[in-house]
Amino acid sequence: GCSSVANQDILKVDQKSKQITWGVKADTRLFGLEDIRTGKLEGFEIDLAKAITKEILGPQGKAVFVPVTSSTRVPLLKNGNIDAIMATMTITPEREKQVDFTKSYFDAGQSLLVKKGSPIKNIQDLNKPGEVILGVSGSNSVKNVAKFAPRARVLQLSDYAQAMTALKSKQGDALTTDNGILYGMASENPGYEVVGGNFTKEPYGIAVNKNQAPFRNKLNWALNRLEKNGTYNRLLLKWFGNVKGFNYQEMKR
Amino acid sequence: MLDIITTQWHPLLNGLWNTILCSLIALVGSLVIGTFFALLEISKYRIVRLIGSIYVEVFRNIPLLVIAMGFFLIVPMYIVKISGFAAGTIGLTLYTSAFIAETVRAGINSVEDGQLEGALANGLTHAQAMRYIILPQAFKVVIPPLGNQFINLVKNSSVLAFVAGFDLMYEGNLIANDTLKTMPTYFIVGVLYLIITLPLSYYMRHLEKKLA
Amino acid sequence: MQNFIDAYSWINIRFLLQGLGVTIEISVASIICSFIIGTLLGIIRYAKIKYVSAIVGFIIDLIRNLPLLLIIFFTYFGLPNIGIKPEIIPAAILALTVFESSMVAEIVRSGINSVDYGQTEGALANGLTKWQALRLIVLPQAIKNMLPALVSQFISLVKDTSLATIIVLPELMYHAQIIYGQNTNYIIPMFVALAVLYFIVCYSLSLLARYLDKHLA
Amino acid sequence: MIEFHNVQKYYGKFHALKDINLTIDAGETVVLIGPSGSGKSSLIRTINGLDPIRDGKLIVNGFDLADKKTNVNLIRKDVGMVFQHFNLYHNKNVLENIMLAPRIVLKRPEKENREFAMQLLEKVGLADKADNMPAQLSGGQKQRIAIARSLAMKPKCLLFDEPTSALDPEMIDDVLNVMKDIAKNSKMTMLVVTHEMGFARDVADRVIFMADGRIIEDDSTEKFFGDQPSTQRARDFMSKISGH
Amino acid sequence: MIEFHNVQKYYGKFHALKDINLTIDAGETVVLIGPSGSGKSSLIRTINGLDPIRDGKLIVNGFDLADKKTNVNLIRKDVGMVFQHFNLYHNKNVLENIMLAPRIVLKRPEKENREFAMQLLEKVGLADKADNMPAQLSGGQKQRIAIARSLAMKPKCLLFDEPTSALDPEMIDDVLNVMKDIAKNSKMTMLVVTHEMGFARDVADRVIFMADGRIIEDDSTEKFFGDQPSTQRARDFMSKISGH
Ligand SMILES: Nc1ncnc2c1ncn2[C@@H]1O[C@H](COP(=O)(O)OP(=O)(O)OP(=O)(O)O)[C@@H](O)[C@H]1O
Ligand SMILES: Nc1ncnc2c1ncn2[C@@H]1O[C@H](COP(=O)(O)OP(=O)(O)OP(=O)(O)O)[C@@H](O)[C@H]1O
Ligand SMILES: [Mg+2]
Ligand SMILES: [Mg+2]
Repeated sequence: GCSSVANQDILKVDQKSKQITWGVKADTRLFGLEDIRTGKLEGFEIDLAKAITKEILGPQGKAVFVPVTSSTRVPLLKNGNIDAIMATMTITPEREKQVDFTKSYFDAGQSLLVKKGSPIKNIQDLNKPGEVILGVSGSNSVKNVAKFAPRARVLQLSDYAQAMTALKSKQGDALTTDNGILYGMASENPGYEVVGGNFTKEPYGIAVNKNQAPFRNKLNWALNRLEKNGTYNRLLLKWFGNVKGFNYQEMKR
Repeated sequence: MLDIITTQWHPLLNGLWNTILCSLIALVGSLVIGTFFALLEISKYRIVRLIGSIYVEVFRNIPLLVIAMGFFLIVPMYIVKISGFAAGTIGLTLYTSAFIAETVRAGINSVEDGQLEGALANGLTHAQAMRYIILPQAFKVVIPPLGNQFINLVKNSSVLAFVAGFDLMYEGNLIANDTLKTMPTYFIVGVLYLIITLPLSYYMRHLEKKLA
Repeated sequence: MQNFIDAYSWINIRFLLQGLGVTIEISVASIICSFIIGTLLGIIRYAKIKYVSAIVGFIIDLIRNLPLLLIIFFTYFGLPNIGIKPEIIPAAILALTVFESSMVAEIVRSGINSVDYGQTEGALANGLTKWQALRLIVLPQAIKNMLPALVSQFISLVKDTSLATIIVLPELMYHAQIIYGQNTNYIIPMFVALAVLYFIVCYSLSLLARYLDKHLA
Repeated sequence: MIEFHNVQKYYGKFHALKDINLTIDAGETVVLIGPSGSGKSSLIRTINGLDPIRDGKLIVNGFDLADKKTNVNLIRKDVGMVFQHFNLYHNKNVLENIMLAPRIVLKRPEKENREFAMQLLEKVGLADKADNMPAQLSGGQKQRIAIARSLAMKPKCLLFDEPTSALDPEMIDDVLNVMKDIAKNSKMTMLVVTHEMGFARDVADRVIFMADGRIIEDDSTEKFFGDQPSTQRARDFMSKISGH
Repeated sequence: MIEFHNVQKYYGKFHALKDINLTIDAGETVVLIGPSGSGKSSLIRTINGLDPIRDGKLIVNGFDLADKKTNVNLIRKDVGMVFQHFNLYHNKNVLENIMLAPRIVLKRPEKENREFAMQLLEKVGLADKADNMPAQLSGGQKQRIAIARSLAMKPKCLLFDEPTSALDPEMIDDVLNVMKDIAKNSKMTMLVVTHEMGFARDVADRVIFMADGRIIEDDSTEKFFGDQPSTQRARDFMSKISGH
């Protein structure tokens, strides 16, 4: 079926309704997290989505946020519940078969979190039978591990906190995901550190449905404008300026 | 849909196998533990009954996910390291055993008083009466509800997905996330669950009719 | 220890309780819907109406034998394929109702069967029709018989609402996840809180059932 | 009132009633006896359609039960039945047990319904139990309430299936007395399965003896008890049950 | 053999047995009668400790049942009981019903056990049913198996609680005949609750009448049936049950 979703020009629909519906994370620090006091979502992706919305629809444009998880974001997009996904979603060729991505809006890199004093210094150290790597299911980082450390065993858990706690329970030897998230967790857990640098590039992109070229082009156009007018760097500073160990200068555009 | 089967049959079969394995272990375990606590619950002694009912009420009234997570995250921190599969299976066993205890207890109560009295009057001790007369009859009554518990158990084994237990649901999640073909993947996963549970439930119905 | 103190700040507790509110709301709505629908389906199965009962029975069996997680998925992501696009809360209630109705239907069917057939015969011989006998004599007694099974089912339902986190239903489990999303150290305190809160709700439900059982003579 | 013409009844393959031919006239009181499993209950239950017949013709109160178009509810309105195990409605009190069917089936006005129910309770000697639940009554009391419940429909015919055999011996007379009263003082047609020979002698017009699904004897009471039954089968049976 | 001294029994607050004083000698056959709820079952069930007593002294076969240190299993080995509803083990066939307790409790060798069981089956006339399950038997057959099961323990005393009142009338004699045989041809002590007055007249040494938890009469059989019972209560009761 899905006639309504496939045949509509989302851009036109959104311009008419003066709102864009974004699928975003609600449980990921720095990117998209619900503020318990206010019930509002906040984070780098939230701010960026708001800015893009205004850029496209003008000052009255409204960004509507729908919390998604790694497993729900694509079905929701396909069903038309959301217009676009901005939820720490890495651009991969596999995913590009199902959805269209904008250019990258954040160049994360994948890294490792281990207990301080662990013999593991980089991803090669994990490429042995018996080593166990923890990750979050649905994330691209666990797929990368299969490439870089094919001999290790990977355990995928539902969220970062579970993965972090599993690391503390010694259910695994290292936790892997995108460095921004890892630095956040390292700062909460002084006994743990990020090691091995970035062994992959994880460009995050905004995902839209196939056949929505006008919408995707408009998103790219808005992103470029925000990079040029300094809004992008301002948001980067706001969210990542104080994260220990995170080199925000490198990420500036 | 076909391409999922042709390309992903290996993880699917692996998941199916782990689901079956977990279910069988948990079935045997929860049957033994459940019967034990059912016997505690009908003991003469108040304190023993209390222990039995605390166990049952605690495990009956907490979500399985929380129990399994407890075994996966907390137990290794303080006691012993166990794999996700083991944590999930233990959690599932304890959770199900609470329900089985209730079922078995009801089964014992459903055996007419006359059977116990007949055995006692015949010279058997209470324990002998339980062993030779009451429990065999209770189990017969209990087979249909136990069958339903077992079906629930198979379905509940999907909790392994949350503790990296490599069961059917876990593999299904991974495939869905990898291929982004969510609905077809879960459709296949559903069919695989039905392959285990549907025959079971028809067999149980058949048994129920035969015993009635 | 410090983690527990920090995790149980009033703001977090209040947020958990909000989630609990949604859990209870969804549970109550689903219990009411599934009780009504399940009873109807159970009666249809019991009545052995040609074809209808068999078809209903087959659908019930199909649903009963699937993990609820999948049913939630199919409801929320599958229905839009046929043009129905439910919001999260109605979707959750719908999924729970579909699943629990089929469980309730089985309980109702065996509850009706557990009433001594003499009651039906007495009513028939007394001049009542089959349906009058069922409605006025058999069902009221069956409901009393099946109360324990129904309550366990509804306890399961309350616990099962937690599975709807998967579609980001803002219930208790999801709120706990949001809280420990702020700080990964809060996860264990949150799981302890979950255990306690679910226990309180579910155990109260079974106490209520025990009370009803005694006073519904 | 009731006519069996060559009626055959089966449970699956088991032939439970064989070539039954029997006519019971309005107002008659007939006692049906026979060993366990001989088909007494089966016969009585076909009369109000609780069990279907396979073959033959069965006319009750003008309706043909063998005809599938017959609405059996119309027959049941006029044919009451009293069971061995009473089958009172467990979920209704005594008064409601009696008033339910007249209210729903006959739409009898509430006031009249209640008055008649109380009258019947007087008649069976249990007016003080109107508000009790069935579980609070002794067996003999339950059975008397069950009779009152049947009478409340003002039936033309009453069927009794071993109404006293589940009762304690000292309660049997109370029930039999109520039944005798109905037999003697009303125009009711009564068909009674019982082993109470005193009752049969006292009020029956005819005694029917069944064995193996067949009617073996159908005698007037005088003949049955006076000259002894004519078949050896019935004489054996009578000698076995006499005294119990 | 059995001595009650001022025995009191309660169910919660309900005083079920009041001031019971009674002695039954070895080899005696005693029949216990009385209206429903008078405490007959309660009395008989205290004797093998199925129901506990509150007060008084109850000596059975030399053991004091009021004493908590008494092992009631030792008493039950020597005191058999036959119930109204038979209580055969549903999960065992006829032979196993009889052989189970001797094997487990008395450790009787298997061969001897089987031979004795078959002997008992002959005695009750059911040798051909050895391999049947209880559900395949009629009520009268079940009760005869239940008697054989009790006898297999070679008890000194047998208790019967209304052994024939759940039976179809034509099956009663078979059971009573087995009981009469035991009473007449063995040294067994028998206490029988029954309303079968023919049986009482025939084999009882004494008849005890109970009402409201008390023993009202305790007469020799000749006196009870010859002169009529001495109390009005018992006479009333006898007139009510005669004929049923
Ligand atoms: N529902 C049934 N299904 C199969 N066989 C049945 C059924 N009801 C009765 N029968 C069989 O039909 C025969 C006649 O049964 P019925 O109950 O009419 O006998 P009865 O004369 O009333 O005996 P009783 O004195 O024991 O009540 C018996 O052999 C019985 O086993
Ligand atoms: N388990 C029990 N709990 C409470 N009261 C009881 C219990 N068993 C018996 N009673 C009461 O004790 C009294 C005596 O009961 P019992 O069974 O001994 O009478 P009975 O003479 O054997 O009567 P029946 O002829 O009906 O068998 C009755 O009033 C009965 O209601
Ligand atoms: Mg009958
Ligand atoms: Mg008694």
